[in-house]
This record gives sequence, structure tokens and C-alpha cells, in this order.
Amino acid sequence: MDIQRGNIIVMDRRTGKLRAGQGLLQGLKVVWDHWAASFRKNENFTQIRGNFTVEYPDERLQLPQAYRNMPVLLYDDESGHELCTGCYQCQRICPPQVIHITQAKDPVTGKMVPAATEFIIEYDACMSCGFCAEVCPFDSIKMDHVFELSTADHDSLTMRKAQLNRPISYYTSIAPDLWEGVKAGAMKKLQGNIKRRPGVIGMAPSLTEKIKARRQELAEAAAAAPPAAAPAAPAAPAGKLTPEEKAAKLAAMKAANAAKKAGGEAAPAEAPAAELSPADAKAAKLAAIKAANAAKKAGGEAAPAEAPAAELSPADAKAAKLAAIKAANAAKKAAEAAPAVAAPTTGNGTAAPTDEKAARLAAIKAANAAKKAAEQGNNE
Amino acid sequence: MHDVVNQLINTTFGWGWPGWLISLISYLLIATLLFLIAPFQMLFLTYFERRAIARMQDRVGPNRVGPEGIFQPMADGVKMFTKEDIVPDSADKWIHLIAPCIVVAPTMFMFAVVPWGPGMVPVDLNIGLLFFFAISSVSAIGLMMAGWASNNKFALIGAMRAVAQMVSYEIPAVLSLLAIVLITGSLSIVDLINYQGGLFISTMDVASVPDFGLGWFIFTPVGFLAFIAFFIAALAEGERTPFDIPEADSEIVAGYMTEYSGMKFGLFYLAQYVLNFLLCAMTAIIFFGGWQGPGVGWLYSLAITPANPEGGWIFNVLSGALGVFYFLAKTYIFFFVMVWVRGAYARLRIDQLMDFGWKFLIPLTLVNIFGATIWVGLTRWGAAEGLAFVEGWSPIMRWAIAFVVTLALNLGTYLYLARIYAESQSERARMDDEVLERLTNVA
Amino acid sequence: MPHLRAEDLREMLGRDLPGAVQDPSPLQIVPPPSHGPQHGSFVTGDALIDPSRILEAALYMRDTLGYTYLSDIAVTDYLTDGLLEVVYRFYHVDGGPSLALKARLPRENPALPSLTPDWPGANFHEREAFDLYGITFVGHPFLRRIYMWDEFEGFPMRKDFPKQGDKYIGEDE
Amino acid sequence: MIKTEELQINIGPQHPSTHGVFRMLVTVDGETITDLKPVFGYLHRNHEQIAEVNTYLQNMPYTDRLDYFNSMANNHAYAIAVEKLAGIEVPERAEYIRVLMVELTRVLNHAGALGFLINDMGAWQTQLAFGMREREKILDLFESASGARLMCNYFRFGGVVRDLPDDFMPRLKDLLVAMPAFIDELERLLRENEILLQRSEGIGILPRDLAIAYSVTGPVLRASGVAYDVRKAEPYSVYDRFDFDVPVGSVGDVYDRILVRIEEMRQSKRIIEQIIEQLPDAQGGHINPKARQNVRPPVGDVYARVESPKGELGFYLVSDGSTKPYRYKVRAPSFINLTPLGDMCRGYKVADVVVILGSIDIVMGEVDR
Repeated sequence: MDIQRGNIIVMDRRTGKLRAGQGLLQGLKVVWDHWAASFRKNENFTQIRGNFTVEYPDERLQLPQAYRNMPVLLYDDESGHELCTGCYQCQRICPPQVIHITQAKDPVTGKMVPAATEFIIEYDACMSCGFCAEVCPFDSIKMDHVFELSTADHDSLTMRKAQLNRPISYYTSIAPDLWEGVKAGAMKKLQGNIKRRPGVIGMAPSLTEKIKARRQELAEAAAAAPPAAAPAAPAAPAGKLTPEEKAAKLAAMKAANAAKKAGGEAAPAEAPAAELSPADAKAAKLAAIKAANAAKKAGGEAAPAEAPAAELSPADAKAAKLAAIKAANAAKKAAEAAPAVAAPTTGNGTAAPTDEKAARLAAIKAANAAKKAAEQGNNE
Repeated sequence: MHDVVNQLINTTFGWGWPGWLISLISYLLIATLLFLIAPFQMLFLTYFERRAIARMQDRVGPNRVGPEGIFQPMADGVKMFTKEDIVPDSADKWIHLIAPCIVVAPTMFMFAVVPWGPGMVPVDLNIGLLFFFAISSVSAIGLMMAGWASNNKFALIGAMRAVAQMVSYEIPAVLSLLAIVLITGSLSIVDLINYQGGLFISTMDVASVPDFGLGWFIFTPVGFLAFIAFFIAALAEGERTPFDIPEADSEIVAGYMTEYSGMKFGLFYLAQYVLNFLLCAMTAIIFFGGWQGPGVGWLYSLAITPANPEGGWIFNVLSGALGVFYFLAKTYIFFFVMVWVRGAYARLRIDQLMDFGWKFLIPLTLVNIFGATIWVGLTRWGAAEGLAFVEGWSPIMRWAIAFVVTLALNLGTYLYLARIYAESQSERARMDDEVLERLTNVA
Repeated sequence: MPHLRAEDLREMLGRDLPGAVQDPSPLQIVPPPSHGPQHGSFVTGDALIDPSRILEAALYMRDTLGYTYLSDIAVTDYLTDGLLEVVYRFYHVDGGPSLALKARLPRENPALPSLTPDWPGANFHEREAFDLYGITFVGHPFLRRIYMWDEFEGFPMRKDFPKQGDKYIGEDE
Repeated sequence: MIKTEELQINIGPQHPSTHGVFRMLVTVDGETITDLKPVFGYLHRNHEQIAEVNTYLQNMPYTDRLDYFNSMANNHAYAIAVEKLAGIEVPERAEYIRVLMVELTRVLNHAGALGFLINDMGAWQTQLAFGMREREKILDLFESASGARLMCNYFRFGGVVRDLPDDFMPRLKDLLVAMPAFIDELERLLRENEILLQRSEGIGILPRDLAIAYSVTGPVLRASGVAYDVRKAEPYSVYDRFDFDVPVGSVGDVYDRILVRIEEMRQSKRIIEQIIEQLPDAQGGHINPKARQNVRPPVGDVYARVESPKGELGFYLVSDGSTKPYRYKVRAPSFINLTPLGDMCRGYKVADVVVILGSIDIVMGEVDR
């Protein structure tokens, strides 16, 4: 046959050469060269001699970022929320069908919530194909680099959600570039999902001590806040928003506002920080709109002033912030809390808010304090 | 040893024990010492081999147990001892049990005639070489017993291969030594070593050569060819690659050892490595002067010997230490060569092994014996033996002529044999008409 | 490089082996869904050969057309259409795309003449088809199960082979 | 004349050199083979049936497990088959990356196969260790690109799963520096070694016509003197853009198979060098963004094949219009190359059986499916 772009080479068998052991000596020479070179380490791919052994438990190779072993679930370090929404995409794509998801339900309304209450991966049957990580629209499921998984039995390789949870910071430590590529979208989606998660649903269960307790407090505060607003807004849009959620946001905004008032020098520092994170800004905007709506119903006189501001703001985060502040003010007025009690506390709390996170924490603390104060005021 | 014990008991303590008791005690001591040395050698050699071959393959080898993994063989030994000993149901239990012992015992006997240093030989038999090779072939019986008693087809094939190979390769091994024996005129291993003093030329051939202990047989054409033939035969006797056919793991699993486990398997291993050690030692002794080396002869001449009772005992120790060092160094170098060969080559097939032994090595060694006779004639004989024309040549001249003649003879023979052997092999490899017909008829 | 297309092959076979080529009927493959978009039916473009004359056609391929290289024998179980289809795939050693011969068999007691005596390379293909689909190749020298054990009952690649439950598990354990 | 009894030996299923759970029922007269029947199926998992219950994409990681030495080549064949069936376009750059991976796979496979072959001849793993060392380097590259060393699962319909990482090309160029040295060294070890020549010359001869009749493919076919390479015979992907030669043998014995494999590694290296030249100019990304992974191809059947390192790997797919293949048939090269084993071994010695088997280069995952 004729061949395009190439020839047919008939291999030369080198027959007719005297074979008197020179080939054997050549083989010995090759092996000797390797023996002699083996006392140094082989350094890179260009070398074919030298000791190649990586003495595994003592030294380890750097695993490439794309390395995939077993899937894990990510949760956000800051909020403690899992990225997973229980959308069943991974369960559907999984070739050996080892992923089993139970989606979370709102305990009150019985509706589906974008979170997974249980997430099981049978590691013993997982084939590490990585489809689940590829298909995950929320970038929640990622392939881990840990490969030392051996156990004495199959059962301990059935991983439940608590064992699968890893913080995002862990994933960025093993695959920074890969996470950088999806980070913005993932975090944006997460913020959207957090808002649709009532209470502590969707939080990494392993963080029980710290965040869950805190969250519980927020929930309590939220449980307290609606009654405070209830007299003014009896017909709150309950179906759309979870009351606790809204209340929490409101409280945060309120606190932020109070903080700004209290510490004049802290305010300028906080404003740019707020601008820096678009996801936060958007959330704030949403909260502001919601708060404004609530406030509109609560205080009739504030509504005409608020409505145009809320409508104008969508493009501008700062405006949203302002609107939120205004809404909070309105809400505050409606609640008739004692600002005098709240102000000193928040003043202390925001004395040195150097970074965004600390500021937010401070805000939450301040909000709690304010809420308590409000509660007391109500009770009295 | 006898002298030392005698000195200690009768002179120092003055107990005046009879000679037979002294002999008994001293030989018991020697035997105990050797039985301790043999397993230790085996342990060390396994470690040595694994490290060396790992280096050849760009690896590190065992390096976890103890410093640089030196205790790895101990760990393996412990494992061997604690393994369950499985005897197949249909095996012949008694023969299955005693076969490893029969394989191990001869290798221990062979230590009896191996000189370790000047004056350090357990028994100086005047037929030492013969004893060595006679005893070594006893283990073939053990191998056959092992293969047969296992009642396993792989074991049987392995045993048959082992016996065939051992029997075949005894012949070139002994024939190649025969050339050396012709030159030295003695079957005693001690004489063989004593012959190899000198500096590239043996003092026995040319008396004026200074004695640096370097008059090894390897520096003569006859000795060199004999060395090549003997070493190849030793590889076959010791079942080393490329002749590890009896236990060809890629073909017949483990040959005669297939059905053995635990310490019985360990005994086969022990026997094999001890045999390898002894064969390397023999190579070192016969062709590389054994303990001969610069300084040993001079130190030994100052030591206490029957010939020189006034020597200093310190020279006994020094010459012994140096001699043992030379001897072991040479032996380990040969073992390294064995490992090296194992690292480089594939295994021959059984029929090719037989071909090589019978059609190449044996003619080669026969020609080498002829060369040895020429050597002896040209260097030793004179008018009395009918070689009048050599009279008047200086010893160095006679040596040089003998060197050239034997070199030409051996080289020519080697090349000629290599050519016709290669031709015969490629003849075999060519597809014969019968095979071709069979293949085309299938379609 | 020879470039015979499937249509050419059909035409040539129709000319040189009259009666061997059959008209392919469209295959439904799966029952039409009760709702949603309808799947089209499948009409093969390859030469469909009368099963009893498959050997003849294959030898024609080899000796006349020079398609000496029998690459693959694939069987498909069209349960809905009630037939098994065997695809023989031939190549020319000089290169070029494949030519396929297809034969349709009833699902009950399917039988075909074996190609193994002429193409020893068909041996394992046919044993596999026998093992997994139960097609008997008449004239095969050693028609035994190739993957499953000899005592195995049923033909596991058939579409009606039960996917659940295994009667072989539980006997020993 | 002494009457001898024939002995039946089972080489395998548990045996050091059957390359997996493979059994050869050998009848020997002394050491000479009079009959040999390959028996397999110990690893049978009805791969084709599993594939029928999976979607098209879900089958991709299963193809990795066919011939676990060459998962990239398996991916390629399957991806081509589905793309042909569903009419998916592949961007140029993706094609180059695919061919790059497959050619690396070929080097890797042949390095390993030669090593195992010499191991079967009784060498104590030195050649294997050298081959494995080069294989490890290539696997490192695979790992950095695909995330896994063996079960790469790198190909998707319309491209590959992700583009090459930044450090891939420098490491590949380093590897190409070492590759000729490695191949030369292997050749020095194998080509003139008298022992190896004795073991391989004239062993397991498969004449040209018989090789075609037996449908063997790949290096085994080419060693028999048939210059049939799917890359040339029916160019797929971008193989028509590269210059490379097809090595063929003249006798068809084990030695020719060794020589052909060594030369194929050189040719693969040539292709890789051309890819490195042409890759920066290639159009498109690593995957066709319009290609849906959850394909639903139109009703029909398709057969697509590639030149896998072991031979012609083909996938026959029948679509019923759903997301799952109605029929999925693998034409496995190892499986078909085993067909002539019995005839190749008859008349040779027991020791030759493992060598001939090693020269065919089978992987049981593919044979048993």
C-alpha cells in the first residue's frame, strides 16, 4: 500500500553480523552506567539516569492542581454555609451511582430549600471520574487530593456529609488556580442560596460550636424582631421571605447604621469596604429593598420618601446602602427602640474595624445588642 | 586452629590433653564457626543483591529496616520463620520434608575446603577441588526429590530442568578447572593459591618475578578463557540469570520450590545463596588468587608457621585479616558481577542452555586444556621431556612465547566457535518447512 | 486507497450474487414513546445479506473486492423488531473506510454459517456472539462459551435477559 | 523408541506472566507445546451491557478501564465514535491535544510492553524498570493535565475536559529531550543482546497472509510485514497533518515485534514534535463550547476506530435516539490479537509461550471486557 506523508520502513534485523558477545557487553555497559549514576538523584525529566525513587512516606510529590481522587463538599469559611444545594446533578451523572442526596426542607413550610440535609458518597465504589465536580453548577463538589483512605472495612468508606465537608480555604490551598477560575460565580450563587435557606439549614454541621450557636442566636433575635415589627406590619409578605432571615438582615443594617452614627471616623473606612465586595453589596441591596418594603408598610409617612430611592438605586451599591440605612432608620423608628442604649455599645464595638470581616462581626454583635435593647424596650 | 587450640590447652594451661581430643575440639570449633558464617553470608548476600540491583534500576532498594536497610534480611528471616508451613495434600510428605535438608547439607560441606586466608583452611585436602565439585552435585538429588515430592507439574518440570542443567554444566566447569590443574599439577586448593604469587606472572613460571601476590591465573590466556567458561558454568550451577531456568518465575512459577513455604522455602534460598557465595569464592580462589594480594605473602612470612616458628603472632593476625579481606573483597566483586549479569540479561531457554553448554562451552574448554598443555610444555618442560628447542630461552622469553601462542589459540577458537554456534542457532531459529506448512494449513 | 461506498457494494453484490442482498426494512429499535418526540426509524445503508448466503458474500468481498481483513463482528439485539442483526465489517489492507455486511436473524434459534474456517480471525468474534447472544455458527470448530462459564444459562447481552437478580449468587455463599 | 506421555499444564489463571487472569491450557510433550487453548473471561464484567444502561458521557470513564495502560487512546476512540454519531465538531486545538495525549500513550505503552516482554523472558526487571521510569514521567504529564495517572477520563465530546496546564509544555519538552536517549538505550539493551536474540528470533512466527486472516492488528500485524496503520489507512483526527513512517517487520517473529515497537516510539516522538510546532497556531479552544455533553444522538449506527497502541480499537454504537447507547460494542485489539496464540505457540517450548504472549501485548481488562 502507499502511504501519505511518510514511508514504510522495513526493520533491519542485522543478520549476518558476527555475534560473539559484544551485544552482551553492551548490555552490561548500559546497566553499569545506570549503577554508577544511581548515587545521585535524578532531577528532572531530561535525565534518564540517576535515582528516581521518591521515598514516599517521607517525601511526597507535589500533586498537580487538577489531581483528582475522591469528591468532597465545600463550605464557605466565613458564613459556614455549604455550597451544595442538593440539586441532584451529581447524583444523576455519577456513573457508578454512589452519590445519594437528601434535599433539605423548610421545617415550617415544608418547601424544598437549596441545601442538602444528607449527602452520602460511597468512596469504596467511587471511580474518581470527576464528573460530579465537573457537572456541579454551584462548584460545591470538588475532587480532593487525599489518597490515603485505606480502611479495614467497606462501611467506614461510606462518607456522610459531615465527613465530606471541607472549607473553601482547604480547597484553595490544594488547587488555587482552579478555584480562582470559579470563585466569583460560586460565591455569588452561594449568597443567593443563603438567602433562601431558613435558619441553620445548609450550614456545615461540623461547625456546631462556633457558627451554629451564633446562628442560633440570630435566629432567636429574628424570632424576637418580627413581633417588634409586627404591630406596625401585621401583613408582612410571609410567603416570600422567611421572617428570621429578613429580620437578621434588618438587624445587621440597623446595627451598621448605628455604628456609623456612633463612630464618625469608622464610617468612611467601612464604606469603601462595602463597595469592594459586589456580592455583599448586592445582598445589601436586596436586603435594603426588602427592608424598605417592610418599612413602607409599617410607616406610612416614610414610604413616599423611600420608594423612589429604592427604585433608583439598583445600579448603585452605595445608593443601596443608603437606602438600607434609611430603611433601617424607618424600621428603627417603627420599632421605637432605645437608640441611646444601642449607641454606646456599638460605639465600643466599632472602635477599630480595620477590615471588612471584623466590621461585619462587629455589626452583628452590635445588632444583637441593639436587638436586645429593643427587646427590653418592648418588654418594658 | 589445631595449633592454636593445642597451644592454648597444652602449653598455656598445661592440661596435657591427648591429640585426638584437641583435634576434636578444634574441628568442632571450626564447624561451629562455619555454620554461623554460612547463614550470615546468605543474609548479607540477599541484602547486597537487592541493593545492587536496585541501583542498576535507578531505585534505592531496601532501606527502611535499620540503617540503610541492613537489617532487612533479618526481617525477612523472621517472616520466613513465622510463615505457615504448607505441605500439599498429595505430596510425598517425608521426601517433601527432607529434600531441603539434602539441598542445604552439601553446601555446608563445601566450606570445608575453602581457604579464607594464609594458613586458614579448615581441611587442606589434597583433592580439594574434586571434593568441592563432587559434593556440590549432590544437591541435584535434593532438587529432584523436591520437585517430585511436591506432586506439582511446575515443580516436576523445574526439578527436571535443574538436574539436567546441573549435570550438563558440571562438565564445562570441571573441564575449565582441568586446564588450571594441568598447570599447577595439584588438586589441592591451597597449592592452587600458593601458585599465584608474583606480579602478573606467576613466580612458579618465572622465579625472578617479585612476589606481590598478583600472579593470578586470570593474567594468562589459558586462565582467562578458563575463567570465562568457569564463571558461566558457575552461573548455571548456582541457577543465576541467565541460567535460572529451573526456577524460571515467568514460566514455571518457582520451579521445584513452587510448593514450598515458610522455612523450607528459606532453606532452598539459603542453599542457593550459600552455593553462589561458594562459587564466587571458588572463582576468586582459582583465578584471582584467593587471599593472595600485595602484602599478604610478606606478612605471612613473618608469622608463626610450621616453617617459621619464631615469627610474631601479630603477623598471623595481620596476614590473616588482610588475606580474608582480599578474599572476601574478590568474592563480593564476583557476586556483584552475578548481580550485574542478572540485571542486564534475559534468561535462556532450556534447549538453548543445553546447546550452549554442550556445543560451545565444552569444545571451548577442551581447546583450553590443549592450550594448557602448550603452556606447561613451553614454560616447564625441557630437553628431558623432549622439548629440546626451548633450551636456552630465558624463563621470561618462554613465558612470553607461551602467552602469545595460547592467546592466539584461544582467541581463534573463541571466534570460530562463536561464529559456528551463532550460525547453528540462527539455523534453529529459522522457520523450518514443517512449521511453515503447519501454519499455512491452519488458514 | 480503495474507496468503495456502501451503495456501490450493494449494487455489486446485487449484480454478482443475485438474490443475496435483501431490502432493509426500517428498524424501530425501541417502542415509540407514548408522549414526547417520536424517534425516527432506522434504515441501514449497509448491504443486508440473506443469512444463509453470508459466507458467499464474505468470500466475494475477500476474493473479488480484496477486502481481506475481517475486522469486527458485532451483534445487536433489536427486541422491538424481534430480530438480531449481525454486522460483519471488512477492510481493505490498502486502507480506506470499511464495508459492512449485515444479516438479520430471528431471535429464536438464530444460526449463521461460520466464517472461521475461512477467516481464523472470526473465531473469537463468533464465540463471543454465541456466548452473549446465542447465535449458532454452523461449521465453527470450537463453538463454546468464551466469557461466561460453560454451565451458564441464557445469553446475557440479549435485551430480555433479566438485569436484576442473579441466580448464581447465593448457591455457594 | 521411548513412549512419552503428554502432560497438560494450566499456565494461569494465577501465574506471574499471564498479564492478568488469563489461562492457557497447554499440552506439552516434554517441553514442546503440542496444543494451546487460551481460556479467559475471568475478568468479564459485561462492559457492553453496563454501557447500555449508562448515558453516553457516563461511559467515558468506563472506557478507561478497558485497556488501563492506554486510557487516553480508549477515550479517543469512544469520543470519535460518539462525535461521529451525534455530529459534534471538534476544535483544532482540541484535536492536537488529543493526538498529543494519544501519542504519549503510545510511547508509554510500548515502553511498558517491551519491559514486560523482556521480563517474561526472565530478565530481572531492569528493562521494565527503565520503561516504567519513562512511563512515570508521561503519567506525571497526564496527571497534571487530566487529574489522574491511569484512569484519565480526559476526553469529552467535542474536545478535552480542560486545557493543558501552564507547566505542561516545558515538561513535555524536557521529556522529549530524554526520550531519544531512552529509546537508544533500550535499543542497545535489546537489539543486539545475544540472549535476547536467541529468545526472540524465529519465535512465534506469524506469516503475512496468516496475520491478515487472523485479523490481528497493531504492531503484531505490522511486524508480519503488513504496513497497515489506521492512522495512515483511514486518517482520523488530525493525523493527516503529520509526517511519520510506518515500521514493518520482515519475518513476523517476536524480534520483529520488538523492533517495530521501538521504531514506533521514535515515530510517536516525531509526531509529538510536530504537534509542539503546530499547537500554538491551532484554532479554537480545548473544547467545542456548543457541544452538549449529555448527547442525544439521532437514530443510527456508527463504527469508529483508532490506532490504539495495541492495535485497532473500534467502537460500534447504535443509537435509539435516547441519551443512552442502544448497543455499544468494543472491538478490542488485545482480544482479537489473542486469536492466533494457539497456532503461534504450537511447536515451540514452554518458555516461548510466555514470550509470545508478551509480544502480543495484551491487557486482560480489554480482552475480557
